Amino acid sequence: MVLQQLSNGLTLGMVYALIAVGYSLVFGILRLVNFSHGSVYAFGAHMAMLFVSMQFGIIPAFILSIVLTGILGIAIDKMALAPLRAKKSKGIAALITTIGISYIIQNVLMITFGSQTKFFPKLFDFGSIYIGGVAFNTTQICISGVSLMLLLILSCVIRYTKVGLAMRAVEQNQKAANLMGIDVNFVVTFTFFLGGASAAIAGTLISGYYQIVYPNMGFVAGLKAFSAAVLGGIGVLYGSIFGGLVVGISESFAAAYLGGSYRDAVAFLILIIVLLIKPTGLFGKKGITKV
Amino acid sequence: MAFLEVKGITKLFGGLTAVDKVSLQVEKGEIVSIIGPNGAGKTTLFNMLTGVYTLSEGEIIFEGKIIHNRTPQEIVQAGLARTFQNIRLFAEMRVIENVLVGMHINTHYTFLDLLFRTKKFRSVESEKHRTAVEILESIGLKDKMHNYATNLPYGDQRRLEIARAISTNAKILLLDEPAAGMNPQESEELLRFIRGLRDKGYTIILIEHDMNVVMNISDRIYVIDHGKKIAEGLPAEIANNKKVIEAYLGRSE
Amino acid sequence: MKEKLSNLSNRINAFIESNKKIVYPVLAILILGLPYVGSSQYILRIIIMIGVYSMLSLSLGLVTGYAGQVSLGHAAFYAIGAYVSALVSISFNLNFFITAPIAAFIAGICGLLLGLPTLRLSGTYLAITTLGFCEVVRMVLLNWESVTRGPLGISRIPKPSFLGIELTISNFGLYYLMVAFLALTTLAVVAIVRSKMGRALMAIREDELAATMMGVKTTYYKVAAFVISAFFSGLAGAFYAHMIRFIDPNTFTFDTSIMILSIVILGGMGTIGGMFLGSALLVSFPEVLRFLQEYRFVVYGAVLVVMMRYRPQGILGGQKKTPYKLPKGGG
Amino acid sequence: QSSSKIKIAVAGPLTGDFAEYGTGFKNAVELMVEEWNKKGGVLGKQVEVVVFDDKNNGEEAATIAEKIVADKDIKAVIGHFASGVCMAASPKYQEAGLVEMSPSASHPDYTKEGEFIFRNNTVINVEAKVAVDLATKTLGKKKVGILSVKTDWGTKTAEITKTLVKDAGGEVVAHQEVVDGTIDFSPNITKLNSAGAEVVIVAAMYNSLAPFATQYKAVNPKIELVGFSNAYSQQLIDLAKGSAENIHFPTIFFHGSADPKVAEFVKAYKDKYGSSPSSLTAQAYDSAGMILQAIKNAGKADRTAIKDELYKMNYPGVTGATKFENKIGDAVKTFTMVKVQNGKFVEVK
Amino acid sequence: MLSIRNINTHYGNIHALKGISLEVKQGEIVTLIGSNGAGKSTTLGSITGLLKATSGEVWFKGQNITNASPSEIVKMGISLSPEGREVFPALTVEENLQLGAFTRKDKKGIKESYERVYELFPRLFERKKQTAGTLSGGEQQMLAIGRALMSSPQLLLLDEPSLGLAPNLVLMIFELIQSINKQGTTVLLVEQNANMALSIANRGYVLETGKVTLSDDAKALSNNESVRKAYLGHI
Ligand SMILES: Nc1ncnc2c1ncn2[C@@H]1O[C@H](COP(=O)(O)OP(=O)(O)OP(=O)(O)O)[C@@H](O)[C@H]1O
Ligand SMILES: Nc1ncnc2c1ncn2[C@@H]1O[C@H](COP(=O)(O)OP(=O)(O)OP(=O)(O)O)[C@@H](O)[C@H]1O
Ligand SMILES: [Mg+2]
Ligand SMILES: [Mg+2]
Repeated sequence: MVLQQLSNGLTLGMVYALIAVGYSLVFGILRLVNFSHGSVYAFGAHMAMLFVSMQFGIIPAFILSIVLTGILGIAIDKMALAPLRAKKSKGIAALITTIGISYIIQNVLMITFGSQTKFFPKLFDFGSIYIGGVAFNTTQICISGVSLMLLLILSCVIRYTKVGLAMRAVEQNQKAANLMGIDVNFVVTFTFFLGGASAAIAGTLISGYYQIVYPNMGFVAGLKAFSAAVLGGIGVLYGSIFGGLVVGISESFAAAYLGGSYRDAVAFLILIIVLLIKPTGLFGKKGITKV
Repeated sequence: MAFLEVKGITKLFGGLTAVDKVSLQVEKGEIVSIIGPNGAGKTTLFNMLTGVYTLSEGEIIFEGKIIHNRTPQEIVQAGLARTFQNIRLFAEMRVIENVLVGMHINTHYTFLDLLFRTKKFRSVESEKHRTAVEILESIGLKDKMHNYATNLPYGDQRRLEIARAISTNAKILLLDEPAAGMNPQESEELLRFIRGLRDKGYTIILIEHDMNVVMNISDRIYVIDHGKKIAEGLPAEIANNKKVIEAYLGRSE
Repeated sequence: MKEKLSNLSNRINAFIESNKKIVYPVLAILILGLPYVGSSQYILRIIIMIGVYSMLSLSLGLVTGYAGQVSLGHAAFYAIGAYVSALVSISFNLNFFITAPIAAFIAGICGLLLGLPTLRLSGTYLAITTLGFCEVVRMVLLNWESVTRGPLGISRIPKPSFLGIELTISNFGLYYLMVAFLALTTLAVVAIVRSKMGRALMAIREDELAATMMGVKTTYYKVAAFVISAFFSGLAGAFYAHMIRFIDPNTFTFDTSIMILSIVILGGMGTIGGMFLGSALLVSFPEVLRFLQEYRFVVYGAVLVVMMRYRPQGILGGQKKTPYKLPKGGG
Repeated sequence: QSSSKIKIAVAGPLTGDFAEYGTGFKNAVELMVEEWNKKGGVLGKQVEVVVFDDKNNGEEAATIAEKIVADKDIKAVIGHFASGVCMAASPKYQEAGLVEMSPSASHPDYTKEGEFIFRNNTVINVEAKVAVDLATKTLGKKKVGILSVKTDWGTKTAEITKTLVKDAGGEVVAHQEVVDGTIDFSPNITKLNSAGAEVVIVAAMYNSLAPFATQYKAVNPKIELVGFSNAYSQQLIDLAKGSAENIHFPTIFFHGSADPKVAEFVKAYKDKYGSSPSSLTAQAYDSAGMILQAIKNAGKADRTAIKDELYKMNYPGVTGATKFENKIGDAVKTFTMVKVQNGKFVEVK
Repeated sequence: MLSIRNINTHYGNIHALKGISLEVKQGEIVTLIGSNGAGKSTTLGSITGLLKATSGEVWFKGQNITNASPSEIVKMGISLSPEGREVFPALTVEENLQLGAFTRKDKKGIKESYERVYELFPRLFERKKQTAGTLSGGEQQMLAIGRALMSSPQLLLLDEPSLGLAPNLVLMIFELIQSINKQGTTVLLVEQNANMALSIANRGYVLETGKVTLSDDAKALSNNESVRKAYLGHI
């Protein structure tokens, strides 16, 4: 049973990790906690559901939703956040903006799709695999696989490509990035596209796993994923995966051994304890400020 | 024993020895300059004196008491205040408020005083404000006291840093390149101002690359290169020191 | 347009400054006379809620607006105050005017418990920790059934009574109680920010290291701000509990924390007036926007976005054009 | 008192996470009022429905309660949704003397606020008894697991169910609690399953029961599930598909009931709103019916008279016969037992 | 080559540039002098597009670049070593330099530029892998100048390049400016060290509170009595 709980926790952790990567990505570049990420994730899931119900087939629906959600990410930036950047306003103003946006997205979803929980078809199901008496759902394995792949691709983009270098430069110092001839707005747009797309991937996979969608699905998942991202050291992509796993596994064990109503508290308690020991998360680096 | 006695202090950053067994003495009322090539370890030395960095080795004694194991706050209390090479003002605060923060440690009233606006509170506050305005006047920023620090031009920001350091009532001021970004005319004014400070009884340790300032103002000069002290002496001696010319001054103007 | 607006606010400020002797008494009479000028109980309740949120945002403003420490979990202290006062008054049959200070005090202690260990953190890390703390508090309220009655919540909390008179909205008692609490909070916060403590907090917000180098005991001040802030939030919570008379763990959620933070930022970080204005706007908007029906919160969200876009520093925030006010005899 | 209009207020979440329930309330009440109005209204006057959104938030509920009681034309309120929200508003209604009839409040203390406070919802211990019978007698299982949401209703229900299971000779092998909104039940399922539960009584709404059923049956297809009336919703079958098969329920409202009123209601509702009503929606429909009937019986649209009439009434509605006993606003209900079979709800004999 | 026509620039309500016009011709070294807050940095900011002039025009090589974005302007061949260094603190020295060459595609040319910068500033070579944020002030200044050189610009804007540098390096920087100018780079130089700036410049402009008050030959300026008094010091 312990092993089974571990496997439960791993899957849940991968779910969080998948969402957390989006938080980390945008934070990593803009130092902005994007509170609309959870609702963007819900948006992605709803789009996939919509296209599936329009008989597009699962894969095209998936791709359409990724593109559309990516575009939503861009739209959020262009309409609401870019003007703030142009005014060189403090990050906290942008935080409130993203909260406002999440209100808008979530309520629009509710008005168009209704607030009730809706069915989402299973994405890939090849039954369960039993290893030593522990059941591994193939969907779980696929989720983990996709998360890892996504992470790998993103890490490579950031580490080895010119766009990636530009992204890191924008993160460090936007003014100087401008002076280097980097099109800062493009870099930010690109980042938001990636953030949106990754949210859509997460939303679709997770909806396929639980087979349900609802407008508010991004709220709790978003908070947990956010704390997973912070736990791993926000801005550090592999940290998000690790943070997601820690949160997922601790939740799973807490639910099993302390009771389901403690699971959320335990996840946050672990987060707090980790931060008290290591104030920048597990893999976060301290900001460098030489006096 | 000297007013400030620095004995063989060392700072390591990983494999790099940024400051290597440096010793100095500063007497009360002196202006002592520290010069040396870029990256020699001057700012690091200041950081150790003011408690930003812990020492890897050595000790710092001020007025006969060991201070290198104290917190930065305790060191300011003891009487060492500084300015920063990379200006660090309280950007979204007014000029006068920056100075008032500098006075924080010698603004004495209790929480209850401030909560109930007692007579003591009011008299201390107005006295501190008066002093703040005086300090700003002396450094030529009185007209700008209502401005926000971030809106000041670079040179004024430097001045404000000095004003803020003075306002702590420190006995020793550590000024890290105060004349950077000033034109000769302005640095000359600054020079006069610093002299004035000494005359008022302050002891000053100065890091500066502007040789006009350094040579004209210093009582003594220490030269550091690659973390090590390579020379010390009177301005005239330093100006003619071969090692110093080679490592730092370059061909003379 | 914007220029005009800020000029207007400057002129208003200047007017208030120069006519202090008249403006303040007039304002006081207006506030005290308000219930008698025919406002309905509905309006009165909204105004009282604006008062509650003003207390909350004033206190968070100390931590976030002045000291620059973003907290996403301020509802925790609100909840603690509400629960403590409700439980103490029910279990020991004590009057609200005894339980409310106890509640505020205990909330303050919780602020200390949270503040002490977490102040090593900064920025996002601190924000998420406060969020986590708030969730943990909620889980404790939900699970510690023997004390908090868990999901059943606490019902039939006694109304505050003063000299044997029960204070309600209809006899204006709750309104005046609110005015008194809010006045208390405002005076305390104003006293704090216009002192060396306020300046120390701002210095921490602007540059913690530089503040340290000026001798400011940063940890002490941050913790103190947390404690004071928790104290007044707890007081607001106690008031709310005895007004609404039923509380459960769902009363105090992340949404509440976000609301308080939004008020602080929208009103203008580091301002006092902004907290009142922000509360008035954000509390009344959902009511004003009622006619939009299900589009209500779409528009609410849009309002937040638009306000931030045109005034990212908050309505009253940002640099002021009025000269710094020197105290009498200073300078 | 002889004002020209008769208004009935509906207060519930029309925005926010629980909007589906508030919308259901609104639809049901409007349908009922429309039917009366077609027949000439009540006391010869047309009835008007006024809708108030509370976002399922107690603070807002208390505020709109002020607005509602101030409108003298409003004769009664149907709503609010969650118990906590109802209870934040009920002191106001009681104080002002206006009937608050919640179709959904489940908190044991809710009606204790005063005699103007009613609910047309099942009472926990009666319903739990039926659920336990379903599990232990109808399904004949002795090893019972319980899953409950950590809300006032879920916690109370689980507590009562536990003792009832023992009384019925069964054994509670495991009890798992989850917070509202949980969608991942794997740790709970692992626990219940390894405790050897043969049947799980699930005190949760459809949106938890459906994923729970799906996830459980993926692990153990033989598990039997018993739900409660507030999970009785077409959505359950839509979401859980095959996994919904053979879930048993007690319910006070049943689509397939032999009662022609029910068939009529279901048809009218479907025609008008395009979806089939859930149990809670039906309860809102009857709540409106009771209020209107009370006005008619009183012969005057008077707030206090409505309350008095409600206590005298025995209302035959689509959720069965309802009456309020001993001046307590708790509806006394009779239950039907249903189960899912071939994708449809059918009655259990 | 560069021509600024009557530009006005504001910071909110603060009117920082009040109708500035100036001209930089191909192959020149032009210097801007003026006291604190005169608007020198603001002028450079307005040229590079970091600040938007509220009125007036900026032309570069026959093109109106007033409304071009900073990145477009860099691509056209203008590069700035800004006031306050503005290095990328968490990136290494090498990555900072790499970013300097962001708009370039010629691998070989870039490599040469690296070598050149490292040759000029051996200290940077020693600290190739150190994160820029931990460099000393002067080292960061070297990096900022080196980084500006990496794009091999046609017009190089230098905002107080000597700030924080040791005297020997200051001499070197001025020699460097002359030598890259000889190799064809046009330079617009803002300096506090007006003496030296005028000694290597062809022409100079004097700025006072947002206005050009004097413009002349560098020699003439350094002999101008009021300039001597205000900016050159007596020491
Ligand atoms: N935190 C750190 N980590 C690694 N190296 C450091 C760190 N801080 C300083 N250094 C290195 O230590 C050396 C000394 O730096 P310091 O800032 O003291 O120089 P400085 O003498 O003040 O130079 P300048 O005149 O340019 O300001 C430099 O080479 C710098 O790169
Ligand atoms: N961000 C800003 N906000 C408001 N005012 C500013 C800002 N930056 C500069 N100013 C103002 O604009 C004017 C010109 O400043 P600028 O920085 O261009 O001067 P400068 O000539 O470069 O001075 P320095 O020699 O000190 O660098 C000054 O009056 C300054 O106060
Ligand atoms: Mg230095
Ligand atoms: Mg400048």
